[in-house]
Amino acid sequence: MAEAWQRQSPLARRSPMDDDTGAGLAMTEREFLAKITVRGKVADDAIRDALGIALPGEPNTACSGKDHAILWLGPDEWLVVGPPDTEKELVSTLATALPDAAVIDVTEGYATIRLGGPLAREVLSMGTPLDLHPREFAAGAATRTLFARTTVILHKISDDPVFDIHVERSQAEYLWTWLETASRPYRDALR
Amino acid sequence: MMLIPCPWCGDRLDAEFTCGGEAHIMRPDPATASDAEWADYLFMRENPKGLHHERWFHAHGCRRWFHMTRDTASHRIVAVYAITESAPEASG
Amino acid sequence: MQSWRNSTGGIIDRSRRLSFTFDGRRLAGHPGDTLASALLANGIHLVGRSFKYHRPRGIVGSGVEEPNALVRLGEGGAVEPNARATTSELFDGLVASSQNRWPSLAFDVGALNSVASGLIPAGFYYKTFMWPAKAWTFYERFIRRAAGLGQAPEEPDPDVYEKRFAHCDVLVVGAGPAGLQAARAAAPAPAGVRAAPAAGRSGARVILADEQAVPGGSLLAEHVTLDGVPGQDWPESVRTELASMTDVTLLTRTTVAGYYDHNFLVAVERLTDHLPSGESPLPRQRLWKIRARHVVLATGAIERPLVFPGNDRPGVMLGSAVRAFANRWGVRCGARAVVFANNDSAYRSAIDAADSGIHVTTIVDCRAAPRGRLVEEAHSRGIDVLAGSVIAGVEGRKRVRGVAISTLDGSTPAAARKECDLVMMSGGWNPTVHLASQSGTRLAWDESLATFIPGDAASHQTSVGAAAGTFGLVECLTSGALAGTDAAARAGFDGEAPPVPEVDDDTGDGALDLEAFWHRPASPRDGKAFHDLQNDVTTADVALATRENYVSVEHFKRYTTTGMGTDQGKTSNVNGLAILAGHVGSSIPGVGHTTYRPFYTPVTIGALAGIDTAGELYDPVRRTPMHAWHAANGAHFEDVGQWKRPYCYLREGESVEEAVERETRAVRTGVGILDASTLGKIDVQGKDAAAFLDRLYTGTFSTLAPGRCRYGLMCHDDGMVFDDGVTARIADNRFLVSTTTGGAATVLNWFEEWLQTEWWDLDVHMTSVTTQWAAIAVAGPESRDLVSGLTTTDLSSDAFPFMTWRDADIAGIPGRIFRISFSGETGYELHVPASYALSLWQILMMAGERHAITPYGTEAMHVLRAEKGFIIVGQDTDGTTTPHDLGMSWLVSKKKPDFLGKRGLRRPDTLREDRKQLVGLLTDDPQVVIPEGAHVSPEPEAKPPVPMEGWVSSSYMSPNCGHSIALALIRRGHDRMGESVAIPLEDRTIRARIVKPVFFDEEGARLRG
Amino acid sequence: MKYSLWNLLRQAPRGHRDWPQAWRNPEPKEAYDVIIIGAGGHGLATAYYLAKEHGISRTAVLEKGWLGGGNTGRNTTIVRSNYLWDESAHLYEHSLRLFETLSQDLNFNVMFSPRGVINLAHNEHDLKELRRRGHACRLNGIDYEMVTPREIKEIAPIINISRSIRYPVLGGAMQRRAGNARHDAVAWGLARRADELGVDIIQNCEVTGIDVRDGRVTGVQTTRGAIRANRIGAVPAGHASVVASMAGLRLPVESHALQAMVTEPVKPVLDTVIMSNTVHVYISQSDKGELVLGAGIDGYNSYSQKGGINVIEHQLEGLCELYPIVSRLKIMRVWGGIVDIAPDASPIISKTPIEGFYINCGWGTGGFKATPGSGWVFAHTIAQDRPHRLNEAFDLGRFESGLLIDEHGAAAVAH
Repeated sequence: MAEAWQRQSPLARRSPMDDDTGAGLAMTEREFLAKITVRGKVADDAIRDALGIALPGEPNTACSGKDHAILWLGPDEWLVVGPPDTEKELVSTLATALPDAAVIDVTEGYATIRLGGPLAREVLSMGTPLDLHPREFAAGAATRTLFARTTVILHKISDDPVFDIHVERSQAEYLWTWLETASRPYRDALR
Repeated sequence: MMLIPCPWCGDRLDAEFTCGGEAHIMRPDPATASDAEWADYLFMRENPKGLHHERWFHAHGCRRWFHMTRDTASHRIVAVYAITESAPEASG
Repeated sequence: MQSWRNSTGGIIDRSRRLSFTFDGRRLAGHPGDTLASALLANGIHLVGRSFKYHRPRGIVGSGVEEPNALVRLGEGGAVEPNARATTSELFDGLVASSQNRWPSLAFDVGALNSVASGLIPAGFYYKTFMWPAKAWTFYERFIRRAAGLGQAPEEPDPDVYEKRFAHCDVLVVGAGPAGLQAARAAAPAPAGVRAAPAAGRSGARVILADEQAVPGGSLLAEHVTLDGVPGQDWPESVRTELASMTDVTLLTRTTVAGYYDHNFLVAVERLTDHLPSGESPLPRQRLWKIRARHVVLATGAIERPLVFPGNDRPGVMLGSAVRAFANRWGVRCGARAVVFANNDSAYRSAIDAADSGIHVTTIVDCRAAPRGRLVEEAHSRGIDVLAGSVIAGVEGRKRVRGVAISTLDGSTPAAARKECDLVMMSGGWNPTVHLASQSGTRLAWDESLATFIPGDAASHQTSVGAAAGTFGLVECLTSGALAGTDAAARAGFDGEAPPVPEVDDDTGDGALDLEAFWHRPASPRDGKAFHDLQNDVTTADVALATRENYVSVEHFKRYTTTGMGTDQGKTSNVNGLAILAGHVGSSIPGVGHTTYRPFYTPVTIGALAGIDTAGELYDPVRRTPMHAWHAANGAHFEDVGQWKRPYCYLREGESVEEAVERETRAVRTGVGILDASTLGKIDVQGKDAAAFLDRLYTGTFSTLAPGRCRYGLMCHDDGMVFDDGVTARIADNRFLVSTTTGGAATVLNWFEEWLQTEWWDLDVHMTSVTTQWAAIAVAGPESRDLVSGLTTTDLSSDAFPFMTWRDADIAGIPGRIFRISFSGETGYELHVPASYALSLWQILMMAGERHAITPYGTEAMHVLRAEKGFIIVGQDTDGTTTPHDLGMSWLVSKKKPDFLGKRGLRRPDTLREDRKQLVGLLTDDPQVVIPEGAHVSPEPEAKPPVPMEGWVSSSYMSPNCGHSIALALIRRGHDRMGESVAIPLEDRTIRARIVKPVFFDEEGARLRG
Repeated sequence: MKYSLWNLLRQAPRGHRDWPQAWRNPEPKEAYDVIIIGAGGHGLATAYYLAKEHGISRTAVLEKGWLGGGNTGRNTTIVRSNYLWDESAHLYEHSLRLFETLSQDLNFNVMFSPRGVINLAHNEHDLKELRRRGHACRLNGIDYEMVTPREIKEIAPIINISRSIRYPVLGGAMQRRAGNARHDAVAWGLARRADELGVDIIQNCEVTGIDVRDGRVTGVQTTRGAIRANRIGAVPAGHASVVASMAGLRLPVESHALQAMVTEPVKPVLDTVIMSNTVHVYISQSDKGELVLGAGIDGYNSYSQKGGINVIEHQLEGLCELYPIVSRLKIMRVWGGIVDIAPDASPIISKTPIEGFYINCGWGTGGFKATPGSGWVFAHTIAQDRPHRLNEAFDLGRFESGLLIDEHGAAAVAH
């Protein structure tokens, strides 16, 4: 029976949204990214040794390396994001490196939407009370925040208006529909 | 729509938080507390008009509880302090 | 023919013609027009009927203050009732009609009210319609029909709306001269022009919002030059300047309507209301929710009408409005005008009106000796000035024909009669203090202006310009610039005030030289004098309210309805207060003022709702990974919290009841599968995890061995049950807690609250894994057979007993198997990572074909658990139920020194023996199902109130028992086994016997077998 | 002068010159038999029934602002009695019956309009709750009927009963005898009648202290001097804790801002009152034509009479799907009141540990409907120094003994 199964990502039923004009909005699901919650006492050195990147110590920030990003979510909570299909090894690496912390695989618990394009900030501002001006929310900023009727983890991944949004799996379709609907008039206007 | 200074995340809209009501209510020893003392702990509240020490939870953010002193009439926020701390004296 | 339109002047585009209709009449106007200016250009003054007396009413103002000219705009679903003609921009094809009249505007049957007006003074309805008793509903029907203004739409709204948050350092409200200067000053300068931006920062972020289509405010209605540029053009040059700056947002057609705590303001931007429908794909309106570090309120001022008999006749207008129509729109509001004034600004209006071609014959000035340059200028235009005089009456019904003038002291009544078709009234100015007041800023009385101005600011805000009672243009420009610099500085940015433009203003320094005139007592024969035009409130009503002691300002407002119309009293409040003060012999500040509440002008519901209204966007629909399969296979869904769960799966031709019965049977006879993914799951780990759970649950988890599961109840500290579920010990320091579907978030927050606020010394961490793991319950006598085919794990009862769990490969998927059961059958709950769940479900369905596997929904689950007497928190409990009431004392630890609820369970009323306790009920007639929620009564035949001693919480026809079953909470129920009870219904009484709440496999052989 | 059509007719030609004051503005006396703190509807009703039913008219009603200015003048005017628990049902039913004849009793038209109140169910759980409440109401003699979506649509054509909306209407429960009344008129009518019976209503008189000697009250300190009385009934609504603290008491209530709003007036579109707990929407149409909408409470303690816009937004988001025609109507005015909420969402009408000091509070979001009933039982409690059968269960002691009257289901947000 071993090969009978298939994995289905939370937004497998939605087609990505392209930004043909380059003036609008692109939206895709980033499937199966490994996502690990780390809670408790975490030594910066241990993380550096394990993943080669620093542990974000400041609220509203993230540290990124080639393969991984670590997002500060709370004074004793981080989200480690890694390439697809690496969650098992990531859990074991982290659990070994961080004996005093709780390391929980939440890969399947969250969906990740990448939103980018000139309209991205505007559309996000329709849902979150967070100030997304580059002065306040620059590349590398990350936080959990309110978004419309749900909670998201927002991560600005570059100087360009490109964001990764992690949302609880069961609400992924809601968020997708919401972003699609909110941006529709502007996408229509670009047609 | 208050702007609440989360001790961790900084200023955030009040809708990201849950208010946990009056702070510094001691849970009495259940073995010795009288019915009246237990009722006092469970239900009785200062509910002042003016400065109020209260507990807040950044539910949509860092998910930390903290203390805040706020004027219930003007909604002015006077102090924010750790959940493990007792009320700052200056703020009454 | 726009016969009242001048051939030059104003900021309209005469090269284009826009066609529109009013009450079916086809008319024309120009881009730049409002509906009001276009109507007036066509000579139309009569636009509506008043609320109470149905008196003919004309356009009074030129902006948001308009009390009368409320019309219905649009057609079909896209209609808008009660739209102000004065702020509705004209577009080609606009359709407008008048309201509150039948059959027509010119002939309105409702005007009979006017004839009977003597009978219906303020508050008349409180004094009558009381006979016969209960007849009010009869009278009410007629009153309701007569009341109301416009007609609500009858079809759904075709438009969409949008909301967004914005953040800025400085928000400037109002783009008049003061606001424009404030924005220029606060805005970051283009590099090298003014102060360098602060280190590392680009400069202050500025939002400038104005309700009009173009910036400029009062400048648009005046004849001045700024730096040699006409005042009507200067704002456009500032707009260009601001547009070149980063981080400056100029929002036109945007009304800031609400001012909330900590400088959070709400504004509505009208994106497409000025366009023919379908021309733009953008939302109709956009709600801005703005957080500003500092707010500059440059909201201007609104001219005050004067109160005199007949002041509501069409053709009686605000002087400033006549001036605006002339200067901005090139429209003459009449041929022959009389001005009624108590201050100098009236003269500016008179002069501009005269210059626009209106024959202004007379200024009736209540001041004894008006003097100064403006007065002389009026004289020079041949305008008579009658000092110390007032208008004592107005002739004409649907249009002013003339006025009667008397001396102020009344010594010479009817001193003169002047023919005119236009009366311009000018009673001084009320600063637009609404937003300041909403923010909590107290208002102060300014004696020289005879009005309220903002007092000390309650938040980081500055009122400036006319909004602060400053009326000179140069002063407005200067103080605006200062306010802008100051605001930026307070937000942490250095700036330099922009230069104040050189003003060539031949109309004076803004001093009003006002002498307050509120009203002069007149006899009813002179006609009604209105201080509130929209709500038809007269000076006689004020007198009556005073006489009856409704003199507290709020009583006065409510009794007379002053200021309670759609205009929210913009033109009526101060006049009303002043007249009231006169009656009670108090000063106006002594009387006080009512509170300004949101919104400044009415806000469209659609805009406040945004896109979060339809279907899934109103509230997220949470779906499990198998949702699509359920939907494709006949699932009849129910809402459980935000989740959609299959209630049952309908086969073709099957009813819901039949499906539930089939599914219920299948689980007891073969095998069923249930999507249990929605149950809450919390990963709890840390050295003190066990101790932590011991404090939260009534039972004990520290004694649970890894690999085992235990059911637990959770109470609040008052001892009342609030959630339940099975907890598995994963490792010494790790547990997996399950919660009810609806309780997942609440329980996690409850855990966090206790950990962080009371027990922070414990080493525990919680993480929700509800959506990480999908769960499939496999239940039924053939469940072991089915599952064992998919895993190498030994499922035999010895190796894998009831209430244990194992890591396992399930069809090649790494997961966990829990030997737990809510159905009372042999059963397994399979947990796999969510993305594999749909596959596993399909594999099970395939592998289960030979067992006739049946997917079952929540209702079959409910029946199955009720057969076993398992409770559902929230259905068999109600917030007043203890574990003991549920017969679950065995779950309440006696050994633990403390847990949440322990002390609460020892209070006198929680210890009582006559509490309502959970029992089973078997009906005498086994085929009768008691309705859920029915109550048990010891005296079913009694007349109401019938005594009640409990209620039925769960009740089903059990196909497996072959009879109906019910769970009930009945007073002293545990001691009453075997007793017969009565359940009185509307039409019959059901008899039943109290039994233990378990109806199937009492020994649990199937569960454990 | 009696309020009647006849007298209106007689006054019309005289310009209504002869109507007397609706109530006096008396100076406070040195002492009264009873002092009522708070001239809201409940306080005025207490004074009225003390005089009418118990012959006690040496009463002062002290009001820090203007009579009827608190929650009495700020609510959405719903009157109903379809409560779950016997204790509540009996109390609210008594009040509803008093409402039915209140206009005649007071000779002041309070416009009680039994236009019916419908509670909507949007899921299976709602339906179960409504049915349970329905069975209880029937046995308590309170009219209550389950109505189908189609029946609801007939009664209120503007409602959307499509099954495809987020929270479809699965059914509802209707109390036909319920409805609404004009809130100001209730306060004014009670004030006028109480005043006629000799009660001194003293406005702009804030109580600043309560004098307690040897465990019993002796009077109050006010901004207009000291006033003596051996019996003091406090009915201060949102300010209950503030007043109780003057007597050294803590109460099991917390004060929150509750908002409501009206649209611009339109011609009649809705003839009944419709409430929904799940969607947090309740709606009726005033006689003036405004749609009257109740919002929820803010989640934090507040005495500001001003709530957050997010509560309003959420309200209207739900409204638009249930009543699609409202989308283009405009909200004219939003206001707030301070409601004092007890842990079991039931009121407290009780004696206190201080002799002669009585408290009536905790009405939360739904006190208006109880106005006459609350005054009636409170007057009895003060006059007899013991609760009436109808308010026995609503005493302070329940918080100690644990016998709460949990009306969260009935109350939720939508009173």
